[in-house]
Amino acid sequence: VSEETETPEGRVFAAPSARRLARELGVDIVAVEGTGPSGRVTEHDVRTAAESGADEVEEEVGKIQPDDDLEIQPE
Amino acid sequence: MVVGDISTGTDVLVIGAGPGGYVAAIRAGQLGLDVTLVEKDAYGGTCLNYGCIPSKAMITASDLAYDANNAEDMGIYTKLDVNYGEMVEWKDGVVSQLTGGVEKLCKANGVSLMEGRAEFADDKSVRVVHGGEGQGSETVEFENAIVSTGSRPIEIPGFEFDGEHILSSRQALALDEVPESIVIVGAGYIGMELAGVFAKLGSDVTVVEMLDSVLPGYEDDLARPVKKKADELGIGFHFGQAAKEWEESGRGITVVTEDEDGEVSEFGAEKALVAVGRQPVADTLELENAGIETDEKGFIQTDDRARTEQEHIFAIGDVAGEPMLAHKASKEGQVAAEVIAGEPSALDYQAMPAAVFTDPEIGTVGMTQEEAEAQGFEPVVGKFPFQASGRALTTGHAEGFVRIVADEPSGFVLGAQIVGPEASELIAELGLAIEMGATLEDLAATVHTHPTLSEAVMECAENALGHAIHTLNR
Amino acid sequence: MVVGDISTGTDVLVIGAGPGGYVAAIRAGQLGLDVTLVEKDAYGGTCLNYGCIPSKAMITASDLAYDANNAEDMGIYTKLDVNYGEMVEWKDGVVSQLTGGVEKLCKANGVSLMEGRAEFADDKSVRVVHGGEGQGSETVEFENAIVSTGSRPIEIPGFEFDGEHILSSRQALALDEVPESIVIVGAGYIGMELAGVFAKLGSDVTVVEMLDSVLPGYEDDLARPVKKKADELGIGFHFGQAAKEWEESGRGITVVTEDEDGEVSEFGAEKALVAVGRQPVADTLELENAGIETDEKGFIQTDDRARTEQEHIFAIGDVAGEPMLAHKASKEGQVAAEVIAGEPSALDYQAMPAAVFTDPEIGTVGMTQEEAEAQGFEPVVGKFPFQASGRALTTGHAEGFVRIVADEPSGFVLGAQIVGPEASELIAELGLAIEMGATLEDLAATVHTHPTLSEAVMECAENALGHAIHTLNR
Ligand SMILES: Cc1cc2nc3c(=O)[nH]c(=O)nc-3n(C[C@H](O)[C@H](O)[C@H](O)COP(=O)(O)OP(=O)(O)OC[C@H]3O[C@@H](n4cnc5c(N)ncnc54)[C@H](O)[C@@H]3O)c2cc1C
Ligand SMILES: Cc1cc2nc3c(=O)[nH]c(=O)nc-3n(C[C@H](O)[C@H](O)[C@H](O)COP(=O)(O)OP(=O)(O)OC[C@H]3O[C@@H](n4cnc5c(N)ncnc54)[C@H](O)[C@@H]3O)c2cc1C
Repeated sequence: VSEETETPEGRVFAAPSARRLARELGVDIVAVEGTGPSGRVTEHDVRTAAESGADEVEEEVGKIQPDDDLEIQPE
Repeated sequence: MVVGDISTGTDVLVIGAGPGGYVAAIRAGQLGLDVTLVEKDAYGGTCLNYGCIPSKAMITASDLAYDANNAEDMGIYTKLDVNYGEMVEWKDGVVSQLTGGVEKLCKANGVSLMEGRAEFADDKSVRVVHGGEGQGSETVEFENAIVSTGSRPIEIPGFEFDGEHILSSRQALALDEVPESIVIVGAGYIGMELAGVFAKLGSDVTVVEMLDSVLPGYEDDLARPVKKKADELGIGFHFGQAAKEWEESGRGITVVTEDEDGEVSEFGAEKALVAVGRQPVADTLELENAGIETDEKGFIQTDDRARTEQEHIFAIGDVAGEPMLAHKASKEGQVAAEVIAGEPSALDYQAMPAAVFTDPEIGTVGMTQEEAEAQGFEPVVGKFPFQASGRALTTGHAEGFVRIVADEPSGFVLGAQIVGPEASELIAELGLAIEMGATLEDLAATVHTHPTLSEAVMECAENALGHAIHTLNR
Repeated sequence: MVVGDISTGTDVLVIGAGPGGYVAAIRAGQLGLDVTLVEKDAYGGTCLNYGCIPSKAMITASDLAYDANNAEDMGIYTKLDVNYGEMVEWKDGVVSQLTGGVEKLCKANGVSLMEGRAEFADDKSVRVVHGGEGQGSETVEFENAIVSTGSRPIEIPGFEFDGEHILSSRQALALDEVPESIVIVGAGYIGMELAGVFAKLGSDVTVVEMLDSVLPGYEDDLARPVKKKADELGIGFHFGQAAKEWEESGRGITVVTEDEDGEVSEFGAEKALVAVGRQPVADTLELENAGIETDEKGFIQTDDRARTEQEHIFAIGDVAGEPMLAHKASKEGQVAAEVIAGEPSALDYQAMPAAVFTDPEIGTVGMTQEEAEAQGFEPVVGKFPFQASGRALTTGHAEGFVRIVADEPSGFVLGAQIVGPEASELIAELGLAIEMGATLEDLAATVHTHPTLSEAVMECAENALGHAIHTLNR
């Protein structure tokens, strides 16, 4: 089924590994188009989104160091 | 043990060694951080010492005694003699094996252990007050702190825990003898789990509950088999009753309750157990010195990385809010440690499972049908009764059912509720299904071993799809 | 019942009502096909009547008796009296509840049931010979046929099953009394499961096995805890012994075996159970009339849609080859029915789980490390001992471990082996992981309820990744 299904409340269906990869690459997974069954977001989708340069998020959590004094607001 | 006020420093200071704190400390150690874990009482916290582990040990032991004593239909006739003191000793052995393990694992992962009670001096240091008179205190400076001080049982005014007449769950799990009779105030999961233990070991158990059913918060049809079995065990229930006061009477006590019309009832028993919920342990931490506030319920507020309003101070586990569950504490502990180490971790799980170890057990994960509707999904629901499970029948425990809630258009599994044998274990597969974004079809197409209870999960998914084999379809 | 030779027709003819055949029939009925199911003996086949279900029922019952009788460490003292006849009656009750259910489900799904023995007349019809003298036979024409005639136990020459001295597993499960002593020929899963039942109920059990270990085919370290427990139960083992002959002696028998050097041994007991494997029931079907050949072992060969060389004739379950397991039969049955109905189904599962219900249990799914290497993967292996599981310790059953095999570069889970408490249930989550293409990280990141055995699965994945919390990492 490749038809797009609307999921309420921005819920993304993606494996934990894909969600983590998205954070690592600074990709907002909510905006990634899923190509898996029923529109599931795969790691491949996340990488594609990262390469296309879209969906950059300001907050690169992957790079926070314990002693960084940069201000990060809890969302 | 250090005497006098000396000062040390650490990358990561963890306060409290429960399943939140010790897991955070171990994980931080694994990530190469310099970690200090401060605990004022016992490694393993509430969970290992006074909660999850002791209660589950007593549940298994009392189940075994009860099941063997009630297996005439299987041709098993027993003359049973239970020595409760020895059962408690066995339980204590299990606990000390596990808490000893926690201590060893901390050390093996390079965690420095410190005994004492920590309170914040400011947002960069704590004072650790060592136990025992004249043991002094010490200041520990930290780069990051993880607050994991857990929770304590709520006391009803007038029902202060005295360990003799009025018991906390911790005290109830450490008795030398089965009380002849006991009034349990509160029909939540802790009250119901212990009601089962005592009833199965021969106690005369009465449960009084302010709300109108057992296990408030769980759906009615999940609670029903638990209530039914409890009735069979002879447990007496009185709903809509608020405990007001108690007095000694003869060899025991009388508990006085009041319903919403002010009608008063009295319940006599040898002892009373009060299990009406737990509250966060944040008030003794002098959090204000660190610039952290608690919410109106006393919980520390955190974001999706377990950070408090001070971004180098984290809070995890019971002190950081509902659900107050050990595995939620551990998960938050792992994430806090990883975030401190600079990893891209977050609390982004889709579902937090929960289990109640009553007879039968309950296991839940993700959304109920109602929640799915409220969130705008179009839920389809499958159900499979354990009466139709070959494996369940061969174990003599075939009450209850598996229910799966999925989104109809996409097929994605959103939640599951199980009441029945091994519900606490069966829920694991459904947790993975939800995390993976599995569909009903994925569950139905996965071959499940015969004869197992886990087949019920598969058949339940098939039922939602309209083609279960071993039950009629909706 | 029909007398004389009359002729009927059906879309789908299913031969044999075991877990292969009845599932195929129900599924075909659900898909709107006109289905006839022929069974010569008992609905539910070997599995429900003489195999999976009765053995598991006897295992649970004997476990309960044994566990209660050996729980002094928990403070439980029992004087136990087991009435084996009543245990068997209880087991029979479970069986008839389930077989009755199968009959009802077939009817509810529109399946026509026919009693009798089918044999092929040609590739479009079978003769169904009705049981009992003078009951005649009938010809049934079919568009499609599904052969699900199962398997029978292999007889060792000279050891014909007489139900008195030399027993098949079926006969052993239907005895009126526990034999005082029994020689079990064959240490495969059926032999070992029943050895446990008899030993726990007080029999003096001796196992003789031609190969050199228990549970041949399973990895050594999986079989080891089973052997260890069997030793504790007092079961005697003699490996490298081939059963040659037997004779009556006194109130029992003597079984004579020979090792590979021709050295002879003798084992005396009241009875002997021979469980040396099973062979397909294809030889009585006159398959040649339908133009179908069997392979050298007697199995019917099929493709990935369960089709034989005649594409409108399907074969499923034990008669269609290894592994001879009920859930494999059911899966093939579903696929056969769906293919007949024109659905795009295929036997495309990634992994077929298997369980052994010994003490402790074994559960396996997917590849072993060796298999993964042989297939060109670069396996990484995680392991987690149940000794480190809080839940396992609280149940008093903490032997064994969980092992997960994954592909190191990609992280994909390839297989898992579990020996320990509830291994048969725990393997389900890993089966789903394999089908979903889950990685070690996915398993590790999924929150698992505390305290449960399923946490061991999560920790095992973490161990493979080098960061388990409750065990030291590789
Ligand atoms: C009877 C019972 C049964 C339960 N069963 C289950 C169950 O089956 N499953 C489940 O998931 N949960 C269960 N729970 C809940 C579970 O125990 C808690 O959710 C869990 O312990 C929370 O972990 P934690 O690390 O947040 O806090 P805790 O385990 O409470 O640990 C906090 C630790 O911090 C220490 N501490 C507090 N203040 C300080 C200080 N200032 N300085 C130093 N140390 C300090 C305390 O001594 C304690 O050791 C049960 C609870 C009870 C009471
Ligand atoms: C003691 C024991 C324990 C077992 N435990 C397990 C277990 O725990 N898990 C597991 O997965 N497997 C187990 N098995 C194996 C399992 O029973 C088989 O794999 C399963 O029954 C195969 O199903 P089937 O439908 O292929 O055949 P069967 O169940 O053998 O059914 C075949 C049916 O076909 C009928 N039949 C045969 N020929 C004809 C004919 N010509 N006309 C009409 N009817 C015919 C037979 O009467 C029978 O009812 C066990 C087996 C035994 C003996």
